Amino acid sequence: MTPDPCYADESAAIRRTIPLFDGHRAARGYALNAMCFSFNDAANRAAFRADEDAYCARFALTEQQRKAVADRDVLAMLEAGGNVYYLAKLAGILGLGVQDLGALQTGMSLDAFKAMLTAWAEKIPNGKHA
Amino acid sequence: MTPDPCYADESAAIRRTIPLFDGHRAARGYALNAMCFSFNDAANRAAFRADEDAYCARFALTEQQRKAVADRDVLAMLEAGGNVYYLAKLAGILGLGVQDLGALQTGMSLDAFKAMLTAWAEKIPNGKHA
Amino acid sequence: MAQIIGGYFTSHVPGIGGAIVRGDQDTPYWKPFFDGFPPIREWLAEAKPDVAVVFSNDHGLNFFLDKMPTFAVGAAATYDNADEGWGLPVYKSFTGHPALSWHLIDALVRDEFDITTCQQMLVDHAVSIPFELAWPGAESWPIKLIPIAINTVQYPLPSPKRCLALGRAVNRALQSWGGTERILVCGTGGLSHQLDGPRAGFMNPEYDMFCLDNLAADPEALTGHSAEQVAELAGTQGVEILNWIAARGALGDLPLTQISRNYHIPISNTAAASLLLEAA
Amino acid sequence: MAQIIGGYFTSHVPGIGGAIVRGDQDTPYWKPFFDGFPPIREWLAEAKPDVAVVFSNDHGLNFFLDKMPTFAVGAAATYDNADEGWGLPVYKSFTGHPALSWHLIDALVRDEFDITTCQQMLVDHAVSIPFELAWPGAESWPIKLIPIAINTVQYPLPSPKRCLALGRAVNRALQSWGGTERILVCGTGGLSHQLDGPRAGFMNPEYDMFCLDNLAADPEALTGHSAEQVAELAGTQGVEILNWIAARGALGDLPLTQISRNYHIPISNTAAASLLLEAA
Ligand SMILES: [Fe+3]
Ligand SMILES: [Fe+3]
Repeated sequence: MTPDPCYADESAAIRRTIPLFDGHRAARGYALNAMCFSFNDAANRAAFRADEDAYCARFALTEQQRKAVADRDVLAMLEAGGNVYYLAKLAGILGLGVQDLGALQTGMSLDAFKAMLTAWAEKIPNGKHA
Repeated sequence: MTPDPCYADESAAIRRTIPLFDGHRAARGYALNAMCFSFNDAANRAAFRADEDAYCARFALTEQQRKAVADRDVLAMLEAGGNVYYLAKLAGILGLGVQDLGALQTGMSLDAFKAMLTAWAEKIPNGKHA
Repeated sequence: MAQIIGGYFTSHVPGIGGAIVRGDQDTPYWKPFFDGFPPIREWLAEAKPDVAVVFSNDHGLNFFLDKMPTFAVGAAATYDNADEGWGLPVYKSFTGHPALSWHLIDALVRDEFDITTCQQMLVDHAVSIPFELAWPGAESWPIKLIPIAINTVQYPLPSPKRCLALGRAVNRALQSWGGTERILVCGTGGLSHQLDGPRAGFMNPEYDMFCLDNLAADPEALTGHSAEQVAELAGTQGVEILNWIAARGALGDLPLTQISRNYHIPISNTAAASLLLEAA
Repeated sequence: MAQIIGGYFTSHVPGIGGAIVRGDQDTPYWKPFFDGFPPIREWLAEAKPDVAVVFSNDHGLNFFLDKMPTFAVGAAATYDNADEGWGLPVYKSFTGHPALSWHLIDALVRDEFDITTCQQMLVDHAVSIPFELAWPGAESWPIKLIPIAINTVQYPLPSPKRCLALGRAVNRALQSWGGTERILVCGTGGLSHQLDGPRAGFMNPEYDMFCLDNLAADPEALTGHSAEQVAELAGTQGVEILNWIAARGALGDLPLTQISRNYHIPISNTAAASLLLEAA
């Protein structure tokens, strides 16, 4: 693919480094996100729980996506194009809250992750709580 | 409802006189148009044919819409908020093409309507066919 | 550098598809319309475009009134045609160009066009009939597709002025694309016609001539009307001229040579036209 | 004449809903956040708005990547909340204001905002939690809803500048509305937080203060960044500040008095805030 001038600037650099969910990722992750979007429906959540393999096959997950889901590997799901707004619905099935996700992704223990969250309060300028 | 300045101008006047499919009509016609949109699916067309009453009830057509459909009254369907892009799919079920629709709506015979269409050619400035 | 090679404009009336199925191209009724296409086909065979950016409107296949976008840009790898409910054959699928689509989408949003991005999108006769007219009976479409859908169904419609601006933003985006594709711009639909209501059967050859005479050299002339005024002039479905106006904008400021132009009344309920503009 | 009475801004983290279900409002963890709301509730009880224009973002309940609008405006008579997949209660339905919605839609398209019009639209926790915080336990919501959804999911996002412009166009439209409603503007989401990736748990109190300090008096200050820069500053979900910026624009140029402001870290993974600005 030829270089894309729209990506040849600061915005593009930020998209790559954070990374952000742009066209590259959205295209790559479509099947995985479509499956997760389906989990708004309780019947679909039950179907996934009942036969995870069959359910993933129904949405034609890529091999990379299927493995990431099987491994419960959140970073790999993101790398496979998953978007956290949709993945959160899968996390719900797996009984994982956003702090569990945070711990998994940062490699911290849940307690260490929670402590890190709390510690941000110390950075509030001039203790401006209001 | 209080007067709406957005409608108090020339565009508004045109919308009323032609009339055009704007919010007033789109809101009124939602159920009828939703039913017609469903006719993209052959199974739905068959279901309508098999039991028109039940199918219309499933889409919660208003009484006015149900009567217009039962009467095959195209002008009444439009008045009930139908949009011709969706109604065309219902017309297909009823075996009506756009020229049949034109004849029905103008009260002309099909032949007279076709002749009227052809007659527009006489208005081409300087016979500019290309 | 990618190159915009020209603009192909045509009516897309479903009846054209029926005529093709029946093999009616040379009948007295249809011949004057189909006669517009041999020069277009010859030019396309010579010019060999790689990708078409097609401005058209959905007719209730892909979009419904639950979510009706003003402008929608496709970003899919494949676009399927599908059953529209009244008997046209289902046409071959179209290959997309996701990388260029996303480039356009990025540039358009940066230029403050509030588009809807479609990673999945069915395209209807407004795309398939112009393709079938250009490449009749092709085994597969010889060109990739980027579809851009303009709302011509539910008012408020975008104004002719806004549609021209959209096209021009697409032109800027195409110019900044680093690929080597030969790009064809298409605008489909129209010209004057009205299917609904007591005015059904209305046409306006004078307004159509005004559009055909000015599109290439002075597209601004077409932007003096509101969308409602266009509906009054061109009929309720004649507003599909918005697709032509946007496509004209996407040709940018290059000098344009008219290779082919055809106008005929009636095709179905419609004043039908085709036009080919070569960009130098 | 319709009157814009003020702006109500709040975080909308789903965890807030969980805390309400469990009755945790007065626990040490949650109290500093919920303490922001008594003054807001008192002001609302006094000010009695009739309709709320709410800028928020969908979290994968109503919109998917098949058709992702940059800006979507609701035009429904009723908006339902629904199961989002991870256990929040389904909240009461919302009554719409279709006539005012269509007035906004007409005005926005005329002002060259290429919105997607939604006659059917589910609203998620980004609307229901701010309503539950404002009118806890109400038998039915005491106020009508016009939801405006901004894409904060899939890049390209609209820029802060474009979001402020959208809000200002909404303001102009509200000012030209002939009704007598008392209108509340809401912006929901944020402040800084990031749920995904190795930077999960990131917050930025300094940027949050910059936003809170400037939103009322100098909203232009928030438009110097691209959406990508906002994501860098505020975290990938902190870009929900776009909803606040658009809502600020919808307040227009009226003098604004800060009735209430609260900022607390952490709520769930988020730096949480609430803000009430009265328009004079
Ligand atoms: Fe058409
Ligand atoms: Fe959120």
